[in-house]
Amino acid sequence: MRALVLCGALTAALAATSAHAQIDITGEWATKAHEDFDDRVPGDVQGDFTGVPMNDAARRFAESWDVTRVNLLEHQCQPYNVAHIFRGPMQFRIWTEKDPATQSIISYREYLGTYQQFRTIWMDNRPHPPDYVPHTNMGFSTGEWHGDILTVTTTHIKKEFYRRSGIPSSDRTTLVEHYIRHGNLLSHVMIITDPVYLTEPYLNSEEFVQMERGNQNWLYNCEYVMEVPMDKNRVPYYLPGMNPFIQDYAKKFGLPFEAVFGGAPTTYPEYEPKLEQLMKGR
Amino acid sequence: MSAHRNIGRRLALASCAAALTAFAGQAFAQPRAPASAPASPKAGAPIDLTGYWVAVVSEDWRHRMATARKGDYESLPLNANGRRTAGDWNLDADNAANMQCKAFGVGGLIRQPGRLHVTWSDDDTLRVDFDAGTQTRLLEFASTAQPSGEKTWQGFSRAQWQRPPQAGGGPQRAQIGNNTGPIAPGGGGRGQRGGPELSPALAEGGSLKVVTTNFRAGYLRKNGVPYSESASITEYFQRLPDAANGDVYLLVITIIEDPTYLNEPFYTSTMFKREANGAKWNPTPCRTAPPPAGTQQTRAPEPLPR
Amino acid sequence: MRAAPKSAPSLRRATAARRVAAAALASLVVVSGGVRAQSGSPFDGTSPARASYSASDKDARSGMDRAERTVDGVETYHVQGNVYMLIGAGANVAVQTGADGVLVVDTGGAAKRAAVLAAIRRLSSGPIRWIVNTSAEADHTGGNETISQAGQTVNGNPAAIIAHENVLARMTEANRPITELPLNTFFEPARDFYFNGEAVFLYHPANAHTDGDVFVYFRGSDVLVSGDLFTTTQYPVIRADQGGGVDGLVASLNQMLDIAVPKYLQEGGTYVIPGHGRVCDEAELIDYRDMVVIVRDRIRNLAAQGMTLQQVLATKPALDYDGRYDNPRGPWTSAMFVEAIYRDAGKTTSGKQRAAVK
Amino acid sequence: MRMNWKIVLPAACLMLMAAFGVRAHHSFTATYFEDREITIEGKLLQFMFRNPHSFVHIEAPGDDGQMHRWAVEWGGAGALAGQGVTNQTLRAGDVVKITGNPGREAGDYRLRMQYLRRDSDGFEWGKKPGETFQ
Repeated sequence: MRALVLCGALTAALAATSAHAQIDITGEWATKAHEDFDDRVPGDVQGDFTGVPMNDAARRFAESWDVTRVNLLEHQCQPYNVAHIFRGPMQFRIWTEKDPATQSIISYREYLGTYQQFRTIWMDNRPHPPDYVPHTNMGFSTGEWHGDILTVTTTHIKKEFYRRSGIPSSDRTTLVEHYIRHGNLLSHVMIITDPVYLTEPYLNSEEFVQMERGNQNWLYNCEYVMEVPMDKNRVPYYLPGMNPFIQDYAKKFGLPFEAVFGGAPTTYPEYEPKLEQLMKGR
Repeated sequence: MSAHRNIGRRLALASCAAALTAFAGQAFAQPRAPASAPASPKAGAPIDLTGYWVAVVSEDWRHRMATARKGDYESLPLNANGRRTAGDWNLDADNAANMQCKAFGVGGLIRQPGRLHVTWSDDDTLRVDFDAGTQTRLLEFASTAQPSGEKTWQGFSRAQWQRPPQAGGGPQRAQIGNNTGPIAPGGGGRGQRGGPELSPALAEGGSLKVVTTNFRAGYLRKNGVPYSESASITEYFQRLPDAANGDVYLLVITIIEDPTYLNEPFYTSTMFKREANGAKWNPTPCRTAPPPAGTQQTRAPEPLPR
Repeated sequence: MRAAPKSAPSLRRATAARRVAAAALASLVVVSGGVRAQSGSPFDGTSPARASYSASDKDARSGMDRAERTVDGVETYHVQGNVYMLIGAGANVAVQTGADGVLVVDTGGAAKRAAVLAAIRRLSSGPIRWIVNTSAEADHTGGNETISQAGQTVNGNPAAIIAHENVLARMTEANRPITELPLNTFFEPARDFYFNGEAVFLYHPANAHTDGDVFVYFRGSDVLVSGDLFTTTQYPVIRADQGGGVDGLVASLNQMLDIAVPKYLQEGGTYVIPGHGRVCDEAELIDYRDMVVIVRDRIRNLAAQGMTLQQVLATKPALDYDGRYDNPRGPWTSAMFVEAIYRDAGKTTSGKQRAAVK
Repeated sequence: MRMNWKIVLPAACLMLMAAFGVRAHHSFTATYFEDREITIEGKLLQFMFRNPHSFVHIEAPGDDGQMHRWAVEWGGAGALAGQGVTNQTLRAGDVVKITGNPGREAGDYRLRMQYLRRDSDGFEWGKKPGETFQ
C-alpha cells in the first residue's frame, strides 16, 4: 500500500510538471471591463485621477483640462494611443505574418476595432527607428517571446492621455506589454514609463475573452465637423485654480481630493491607513 | 491475501516504473528541456515566486484602497441576487458577529492593498502569507494533499506548474519568433523541418495554476459584495519578464465563477512588484475601514449583460 | 493668394474621412488576407516615411540604408513625395528634388554646410535652383553661400535665395557677405510658384518668431516646412527685438493648421518638417498651438493682476510643458519663453504693468 | 477553465456597441450636467449622423430670448444604427422638441440628447427600452 501511495505522489509530481500552456494568441478578442468600468467604458464625472503615478506637471495639465477641447476640429477624431486604447471597450484581432521561406514569424499584426487602428509588432529583431521619424498613435513595436509570454516594447508613440479626466501622456512614453493566454482568456499587461508626466511606471492589466463570432461592425469612420458652434481657433482650458469640476469625482464618491490627486504614494499599501484618517468624519 | 498483496506490489512497482520511464522520456528526449528533470515542484519550479511582493493599486483604487459605499458595484457582473445581498451589507453587524475576515477570504484577499511573502513550506507546498488581514494560503502540488472537512477563509488550493512547450517538448521549429542564427539551408540544415534555430527564451518561465475549493463565503470587495461557498476560483500566478529598470512584477489572474451572485465569470488581474526584503512587511488584523456616509447609486449596468 | 478659405479644411477633412472609410473595407481584406505586413498601408498607423524604416533600414525612396544616408553627421530622411529632410546640420533642412532640379528650404549652420551640400548631392545631381530661408537665424542660413554657389539658376547665376524682405534687412545689418544674402525677397503675405511638378507656397505670417518668418508648403508632396514657428525640441523662440510676438506666432500655427489635413484620425496626410526636431503631422501641430495659447493666457492673466516677471516665473506658468520643452541649459529656456510672453503682454497692458516689467 | 459562452458572447456583442456608442474622447458625465434637464423646440438645421458622436443642430431660443444654434449631442452612428436610427431619420427643416442635459461649459448652447419628439409624424426617441445607450 505504501508503494501505491509513493507511486501516486510521484505520478502526481510528474503530472504537475508536464502541463503545457497556450501560446497561440492569434484570433479575435473582446474586452471584459471588470476593473474600472466607469472610467474605461462610459466615463464618469470629471476628476478621476486615482491610481496614476502622475507628477506635478501632469497635475497642472489636469487642472487646466477642459473636456470640451475635444470638440475642436483637429481634436475630435484623435484616437487613443497604444498606451491607452486597450483600456477602452474593444474588439481586436491578432494574426501573424510569416516568412514563406522559413515559416518563422516576421510580425504579429493587430487590428483594433476602436478607432480602426492597425499595429505591427516586429519579431525579426529590427531596431527601433531614430527619433526624427514621425510618431504615431500605435507607435513602433518589437516583440519577443519569453516562454508563453509575448513581451512587446513600443516607442515613437504620439502624446495623448492616460485618462480622459485630463492626465496627459507624452511622446516620450515607452510602453512594455505582456500578452498572456490561458484558455479563452487573454490577459494584457501594460507597463508605461513616461519621464514627462509620470513619477514611476504606470501599471495596467486588462482581460479579453476570445470571440466566437468575430468581425462584427469593425469599421470606425470619424468625420470632422463643427460639432458645437465656436470660434474655430478657440482653445478651451481653465486657468490654474479655476477648474470648477476637478473635484467632482472626489465629491461623488466621498474621497479626499488630495488622495484622488495624490499620485504614486497613494498606490501602495502604506497609504491605506493615511486614507482612512483623511476620510474620518466625511 | 498475501497473493493479493503481491499482486498489489507488482502493480505498484510496474506503474511506478512506467511513470518513471515516461518521465525520463519526457525529460531527456527534448534537447531544450531542462537538463535535469525536476524531482519535485519546488526543485523543478519554472519560475521563482518566492520573496516579498507589494501590491501596486493602480486599478479599482476606490474599491481597494478605500472602502466604497454600499451600493457601489462598479465593474461587477452581479446578478439580482448579488445586488440584493450586497445591498444588505452592514459593516457593524459583520464586526459584531466576529466576521471581520469576510473581506479577507480567498475570493477578495488578492485585491486588498498589502504585501505577499511567498516561501516553500516543503517540496510540495508553496506558502503565501498576506500581511493584509494576516492571512496564509497553502498552495498544494501533491495530489495526496486533501482538503480538511472544515471550510476556511482561504480554503484548499491545488497548484500546478504550467510550462512553455519548449520546456517540455513542444515545437522545435521557428514558427514562434525569436529567431536567431542563419536560415537553415534547404529547409533541413539542422535536421529540423526548416527555419532558424529557436531562441532559448522560448523555454523560459511558466505559470502557476491554482484552483481553490472548500472555502467559506466571503466578500469580493470590502463593501460587502458577496461570493458564495459554491464559487469556482481559479488563479494564475505569472512572474513577468524582468523590466529594463530591474523591476520584477508578479501578475495574479483571478477567475471567479459564482452563479449564486454573478451572471458571468468575473475576471481580475492584480499587479505586484518585488521588494528586496520584508522591511515593509506589516501584518494587520482583519479590519475594514468604514465607507463614506451614504449609499452610492451605481449607474445602470450598461454593456455588461444582465 | 491661393490659401484655402477658413471653411475648407473641415470640408477636406470630411472628404478625406469618407475616402478613408470607403477604402477601409478593401484594406481590411488585403491586410487580413495574410499579405506580408508592410508599413505605409493607409490604416496601419504608420506613415509612408515610417514605411521606409525596414529591418535593413533602407529608405524605400532612395534605396540607401542609414549609413549611406549619413554624411558627416547629417542624415537624409525621405518625408513624402518629392521632399526630404536633412537632420544634424543645426536647423532642419528640407530638400525638394525632381526634373526641374533642387529646391532647398534653409541651409543649416555654417559648420555643416559642406555635409549638407554632399547630402543634397546624394539625393540629386540636378541643378540647385532655389533656396528659401524661413528666417535670418544663423542655424538656418549658415549654408546659404555654399549651397547657392553650388547651384545655378536658369540664367547661370548661383542658386537664388528667397526670403521675406525683413530677413535681407537683418542679414545686411549683421554684415553677412553678399553671397549669403537672400536677394530675391518679397513683402506680401504669400507667394507661390511651380517647381518639380507641384505648387510651392511661401507664406509670411506677420510678427511671429520674428518679423521675417516664412513657412513653405509643397502642395503636391503635401509637406509643410515650418521653420522655427514650430519645433519639437523647445518652446517657440519669440524674438521681440526682431519684431516677433506671441499672438503672431499663434496666428501662424493656426494658419498651418488650416493647411494641414490628416489622412486618417489625426494621422499622416500633411507632414510638417519643424525648424528643429522630428517630422510631425497635424496632431502635434495642434498640441503645440494649444500649449502656446494656454501658457500665453496664463501669463497674461498673471500680468493683468499686476505681478512682476519674477512673481510670474515663481508660479511656473509652463510647468505642465516644461518636462517636454524646457532646455534649462539653453539656448532657449522655459524662463526665456515666459519672459518673452510677459514682455509681449506688457505691450498691451496698462502703464502700471509696463512699469512692473522694467 | 470553464466559460459560459451563452453569457460571454452577448457580452462581447454588447461591448462592441459600447465601443462605438459610448467610448468617445470625452465622458458624457464630465461634459454635461446629468442632474439637470431642459427642453428646447425649434427647426432642425443639421443632422450629423457620425462618429465619434452624432450631433443635431436646432435653431431655438435661449434664456435670453434670442434665437441660437443649439448643438445636441447624440449617440455614435454605430450605437444609433443599432436602435433603428439612420441618417434619414431626421431632416433639415423638421420641427422637433428635444429634452436633454445642458453642457457644463457656460455660454455653450449644447445639450446631451435624452428625448426627441417630432410632432409631424409622432417620431420619438429616448423613451423605449433599448433606445438609450447608457
